[in-house]
Amino acid sequence: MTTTAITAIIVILYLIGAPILGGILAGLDRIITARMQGRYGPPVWQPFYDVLKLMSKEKAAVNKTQNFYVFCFLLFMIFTGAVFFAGGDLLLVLFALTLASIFLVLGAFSSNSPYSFIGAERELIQTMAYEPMVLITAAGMYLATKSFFVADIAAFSTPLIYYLPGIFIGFVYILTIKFRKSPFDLSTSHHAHQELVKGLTTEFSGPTLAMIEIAHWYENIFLLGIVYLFFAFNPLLGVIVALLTYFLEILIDNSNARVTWQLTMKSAWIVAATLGMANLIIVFFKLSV
Amino acid sequence: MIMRHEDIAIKIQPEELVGKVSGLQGDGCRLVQIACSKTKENNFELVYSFEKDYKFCNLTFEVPPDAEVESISSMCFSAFLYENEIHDLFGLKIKHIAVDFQGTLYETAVKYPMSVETK
Amino acid sequence: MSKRTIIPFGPQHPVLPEPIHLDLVLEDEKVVQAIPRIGYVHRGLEKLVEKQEYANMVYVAERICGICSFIHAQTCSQAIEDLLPIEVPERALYLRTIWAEMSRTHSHLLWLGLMADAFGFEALFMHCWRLREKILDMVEDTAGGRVIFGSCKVGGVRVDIEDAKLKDIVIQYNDLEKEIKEITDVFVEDYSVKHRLVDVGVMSKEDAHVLGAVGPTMRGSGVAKDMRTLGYAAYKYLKFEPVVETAGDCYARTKVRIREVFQSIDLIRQAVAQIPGGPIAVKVTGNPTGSSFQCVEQARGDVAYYLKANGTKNLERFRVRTPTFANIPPLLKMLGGCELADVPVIVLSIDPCISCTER
Amino acid sequence: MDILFFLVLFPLAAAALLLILPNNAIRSIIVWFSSIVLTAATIYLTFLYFDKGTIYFNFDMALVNELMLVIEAILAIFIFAVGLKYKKYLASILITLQAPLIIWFELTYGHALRPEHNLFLDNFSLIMALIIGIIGSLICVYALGYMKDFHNHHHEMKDKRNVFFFIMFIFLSAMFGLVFSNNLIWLYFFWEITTLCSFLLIGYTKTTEAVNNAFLAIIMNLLGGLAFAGAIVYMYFAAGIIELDKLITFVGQGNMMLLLPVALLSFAGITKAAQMPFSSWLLGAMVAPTPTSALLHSSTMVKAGVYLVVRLAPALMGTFVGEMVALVGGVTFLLASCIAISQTNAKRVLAYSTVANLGLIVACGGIGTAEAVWAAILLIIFHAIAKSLLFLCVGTVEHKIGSRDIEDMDNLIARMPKIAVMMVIGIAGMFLAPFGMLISKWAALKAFIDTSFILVGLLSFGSAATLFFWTKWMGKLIAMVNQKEQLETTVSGSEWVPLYLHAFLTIVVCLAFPLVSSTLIEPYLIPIFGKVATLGQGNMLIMVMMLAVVVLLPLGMMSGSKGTKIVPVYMGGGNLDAYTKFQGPLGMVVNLAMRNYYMDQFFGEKKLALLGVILCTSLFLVTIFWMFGVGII
Amino acid sequence: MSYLAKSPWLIHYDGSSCNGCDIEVLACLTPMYDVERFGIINTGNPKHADILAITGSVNEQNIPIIKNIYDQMLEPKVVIAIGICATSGGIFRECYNVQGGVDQVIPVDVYIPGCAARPESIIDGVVKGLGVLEEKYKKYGKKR
Repeated sequence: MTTTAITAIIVILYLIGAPILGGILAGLDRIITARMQGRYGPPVWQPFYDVLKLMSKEKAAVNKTQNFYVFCFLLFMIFTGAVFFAGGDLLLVLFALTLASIFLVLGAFSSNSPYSFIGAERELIQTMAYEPMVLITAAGMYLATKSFFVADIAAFSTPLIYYLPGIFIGFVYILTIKFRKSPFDLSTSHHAHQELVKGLTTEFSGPTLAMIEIAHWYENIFLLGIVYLFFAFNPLLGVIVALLTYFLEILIDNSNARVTWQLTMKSAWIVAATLGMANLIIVFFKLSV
Repeated sequence: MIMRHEDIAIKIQPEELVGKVSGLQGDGCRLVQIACSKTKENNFELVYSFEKDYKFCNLTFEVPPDAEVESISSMCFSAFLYENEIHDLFGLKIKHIAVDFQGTLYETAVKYPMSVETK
Repeated sequence: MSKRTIIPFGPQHPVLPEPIHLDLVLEDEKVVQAIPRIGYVHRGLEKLVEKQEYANMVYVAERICGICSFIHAQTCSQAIEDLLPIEVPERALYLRTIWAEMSRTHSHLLWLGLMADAFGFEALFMHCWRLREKILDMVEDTAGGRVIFGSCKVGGVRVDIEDAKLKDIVIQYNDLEKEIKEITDVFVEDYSVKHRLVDVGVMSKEDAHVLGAVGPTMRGSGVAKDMRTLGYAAYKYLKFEPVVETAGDCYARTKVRIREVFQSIDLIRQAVAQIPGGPIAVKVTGNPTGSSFQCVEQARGDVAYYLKANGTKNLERFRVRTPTFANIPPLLKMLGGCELADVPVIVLSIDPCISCTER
Repeated sequence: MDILFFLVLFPLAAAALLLILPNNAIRSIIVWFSSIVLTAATIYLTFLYFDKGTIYFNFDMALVNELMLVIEAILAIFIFAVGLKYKKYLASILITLQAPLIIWFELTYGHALRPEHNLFLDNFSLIMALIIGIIGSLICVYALGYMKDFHNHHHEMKDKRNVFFFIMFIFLSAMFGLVFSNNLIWLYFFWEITTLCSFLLIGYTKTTEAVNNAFLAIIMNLLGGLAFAGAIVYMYFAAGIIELDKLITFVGQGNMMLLLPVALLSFAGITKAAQMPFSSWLLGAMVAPTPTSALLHSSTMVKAGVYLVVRLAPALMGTFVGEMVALVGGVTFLLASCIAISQTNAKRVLAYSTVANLGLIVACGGIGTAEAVWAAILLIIFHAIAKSLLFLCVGTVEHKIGSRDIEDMDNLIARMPKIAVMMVIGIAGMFLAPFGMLISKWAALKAFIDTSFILVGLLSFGSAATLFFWTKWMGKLIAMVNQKEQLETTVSGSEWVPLYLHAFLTIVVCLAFPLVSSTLIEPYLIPIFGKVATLGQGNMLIMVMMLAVVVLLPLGMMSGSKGTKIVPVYMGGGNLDAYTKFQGPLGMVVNLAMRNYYMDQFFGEKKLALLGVILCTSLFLVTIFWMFGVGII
Repeated sequence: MSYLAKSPWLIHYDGSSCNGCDIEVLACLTPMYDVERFGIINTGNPKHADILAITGSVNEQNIPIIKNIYDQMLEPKVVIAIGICATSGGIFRECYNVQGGVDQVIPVDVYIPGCAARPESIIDGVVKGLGVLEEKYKKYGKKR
């Protein structure tokens, strides 16, 4: 088989598999979370029930343009993952990811509703908080492998984690923001009782909310894909570490209060500037000598 | 525990109120509550309860329904809520409340419900 | 152009279990002004005295609030007993104390859970409420109700708790104490929790006094005052000191309530150890006269009852000043200059009970 | 060669006409006509020379040199006098330092000077000429409508539109001269003219604030001018040359002594490009009428600064001076982007963003590799178009809503739909994939990664900050309240045409970016570096993505809402109407208000600007010490 | 068939209640009763909710609030009145400011008695509500 065909198969697998896998992970998340809280928790298929339920609800929006942004969010989130799993340029992937997130934020802005608005502002703060670390991760991977292409990075024979331990920790740190897990679930929270009601997603309902959910599944799989890259020299280990990371995030979620946006931003930038940059410098000199 | 109002009540004249309260404040008393009730003569009886070191004292006086009572919220800020409440429920006018809700603290179905016949 | 954001906070809002509205004026997320609007729960039950006989007012009082229910009933009974006047048997006083303290422990655990929820720590919320259920089970076992106990009446209490059951309660509380300790340690020590509580919503001792704060809100600011010291019910026979913290922030108020949970458990132990035998109620005859002023320590602070009777079956005035009512001016003070994310934390730090406030 | 002269002289003629014929109708005709001619001429120039490589013109005429000398002397006297009049003695002092130096130099050695090539033309000059010709002309046309409105809003001011247009066209002429000059004395001459134009236009309104800011600008630019003059004199004495191309070649051949003029010229570039610590003049320049901001202070004149630095890139590459220049750019990019977060005035946001992007270009120039220069030129192109579009939009909006505060622009999508869409295009063009500036930033990141991890860090953090302030602005624009107030109807035609064309260009240049790169930029890079840079396979994907967005945006808006019920927004149940009012306390009806975050405690202007001044000044000092250390000075 | 019954999201609004029923609604979420087992989530946002659970009676001031919340919920939706106050006004029926049960303002589908309503009966009532929800979905589907 040609590499193109293999790439095509992987992308198709991603397009079909990611929401299923993402949904199951979300279901497991809810069960594990429930167990950590001394509860039994919903069935593992619950996220799918939720999305299917949302699909059968009435379509509504506060204005005509709002749902369009969410559609773009979903579209570009899928696109991001597709380019990633096709082995494309990591920087392009990250820029597409940013574009996708911006669409969600714009959707919230366009609704002009107080809690959406604050959610949007906070989402932007979060984006600003994690963005440097994400770019540094890509830069670190490039310095270690001399390529920005995911395919080359994945095929790199030495364990990437060996070169990039600091960047890995930094990335897991900001992954908490991306997964919208406590302590960094500022803009919108999975759980009911937040000062922002539902923040970013307050004005999205029914099928539109279902789109956001699905986009998150795609996003989560893609993010775990980046975690996988650090351990890609051994695919099985890569998958295990990705799952362990997800479990770790659930654990963090359940053992922390939500922190303020100030601390979120400060700490994410400090982590990026210390762990990330230090690791980058070491790799830069170690590999250039 | 027996705490009859009669035992701790100090009857005063309405115009003495501000002076007495400021005196109690100076002694380090804190405002516990302000209660209003209607008497048989359709007057308003006001009870200002103060406390210091678990000792209570109730300043009480009666005013006719159309009287205007001076607010004590300039001395005890927390009195503003009681005074607004009394105004909204009884219709007793209270002057110079620090934060005057102008009758919107409780938007009741019946105006001044404690002073009129209700369902 | 001012950079001020104006948003409605409530009346329907998931962090507020009860409807209250705050007009929040924000700069970035800093609250520069917070104006409350209340009245969504106002029923007007102070006027029910015209329709209910004095003995039935206990039931109404119990339903002023479903969390403070028992102590409302107790205070109301105390006031009416004061007016009649009648002497309540010792055992009934002890039982009232035990129930009151049980109600305090369940209320504080409930509050700890809500607080955890307000700062986004869901697991902690769940565990607080998991333990609270155990207390509710004991309440149901002894009084018959879960949140509305229904066991207090004028002249004493409605049901007795057998001595064996009392001992069992102590045993259960001993176990519970350890479990509660595990959870409260998280409140006291966890970094992220402290980050959300320390130096948030600070109120000085002077402000607490001037603004008329009550209960844990006041004691968190260093004012050592607890109306149980007045010695009503069986408190005159029990040993305890008011719990005080001095920092005046949300963390201090949380610590006050945590320590009060253990204090209450200790009081229950003392009460069970000392409870005398005898009748649990006396017959109530006659109609009340005169007026009574009662001040009793609830979980949220002191409640002040002012009852006026005129010798008929109906009271003339039934006036309740609830702890939250007194804590609203301090709350407004605390909210100035806080962050939006801290609004629910600060609002909850006074343990608001709006249905008490508005009656 | 004739067309070069035409491009320099034609705007001069137009300027002269505009000055002496202060009739509105005639002015309008002249401006439209000259703009069309200029645009056509630059396009014609491009077609003529884009595949010819570098062409040198050995044009030499003593008269021209003498004329320039006379004009320089007059300008010096003028600046000296104005400095005295307004008691800005620093300006007078600076001009008395540099003008006599250059005049003395020209009088004593000028006749001995026989530069090999006074003029030249390569693809970089062509790109600059295209920007000046097309964007510049469009802005001049825009200024017709804008200035009319401007004077309608400001009756207290004397209508000096003839002077305004005169300076604008003089400026265009000078810019053309600047990018075609190889003789540094000529370059210096045009450089000083642009400085003066900027000075006059900033001070156009003659308010105290305007005058102060005009002097701030000229003082900082004169500092650069002084360095420029010093560089010329030093070069002549050290190596006997005054040509740009020779300077670069000589440094390339290892003449380290010539790093000093390179450093001095870079310093001049940095002042002109308003890098920290000199960024404050550009902020102050925002008091000028908006077309000035668009033309001089974002798309062209400040670009002259980075033009010089990027020109010098081959000389800077791999040197310590280059690294320091790059760091000044990088630090400026990060800090200016951060400060922009704390700004609420739209023009100041644009100004800080300009400073930041110029910083990025300077950083690329300092790095000086093929990839970096490629990124730098892309940045110059995309930034010029998108930023000038944004300035023009803000100008129009300001006149219609009476405010240039971003917070007053909420719901613009309903009030001024076309302008709002154009602003969204402009903003997207500034930071979002798949638009131009992001492509350039991407290129810059790839250029930095092999050479400087510090710049990678600065870029990562800086672009995160850019993302914040652009998106929140965009959010304000697109916030929808179904409100029917229309403000757009009175915008004049001479504003619409440039706006539309700008928006069109923003998108088309993105689409045509591979073509631009292969026909205009790569031919410039190959002779110098022997290689080109690309973004690789990702290019194609990014193009597809871009197309998708451009097509989907309008389509989705129209079709996506079928069968959707429109419901009120959530206000905690307290709604009094669907969108804006809720029941407040004290019986009040409260209007919702939503204001963006400015995060002063993190991104406060004072704190960060001070930090920038300290950091960049120390970088300068380090460079000077280094040059002492290695014996260049 | 729809998935409404498998994923009912709930919004709780406290009318003029005494808190008794409110905390019992909250208690349903917690480990002892854990309604998330049935996919029930207590969302705070009317736009996400399928079931409006109201505790307490209606009074003068909360009538518009309840109407607003109800109107902002999307079809199909169900209203559950929890506790005797929400059903009829209960012990406060005779208060001057109490207008009676929730059905004075919006149509109620399920009434849950009790003072305070016990968590078990609340869960039972919600499950009853699911049937109504499914029916409404069928009707609503026809309209669509």
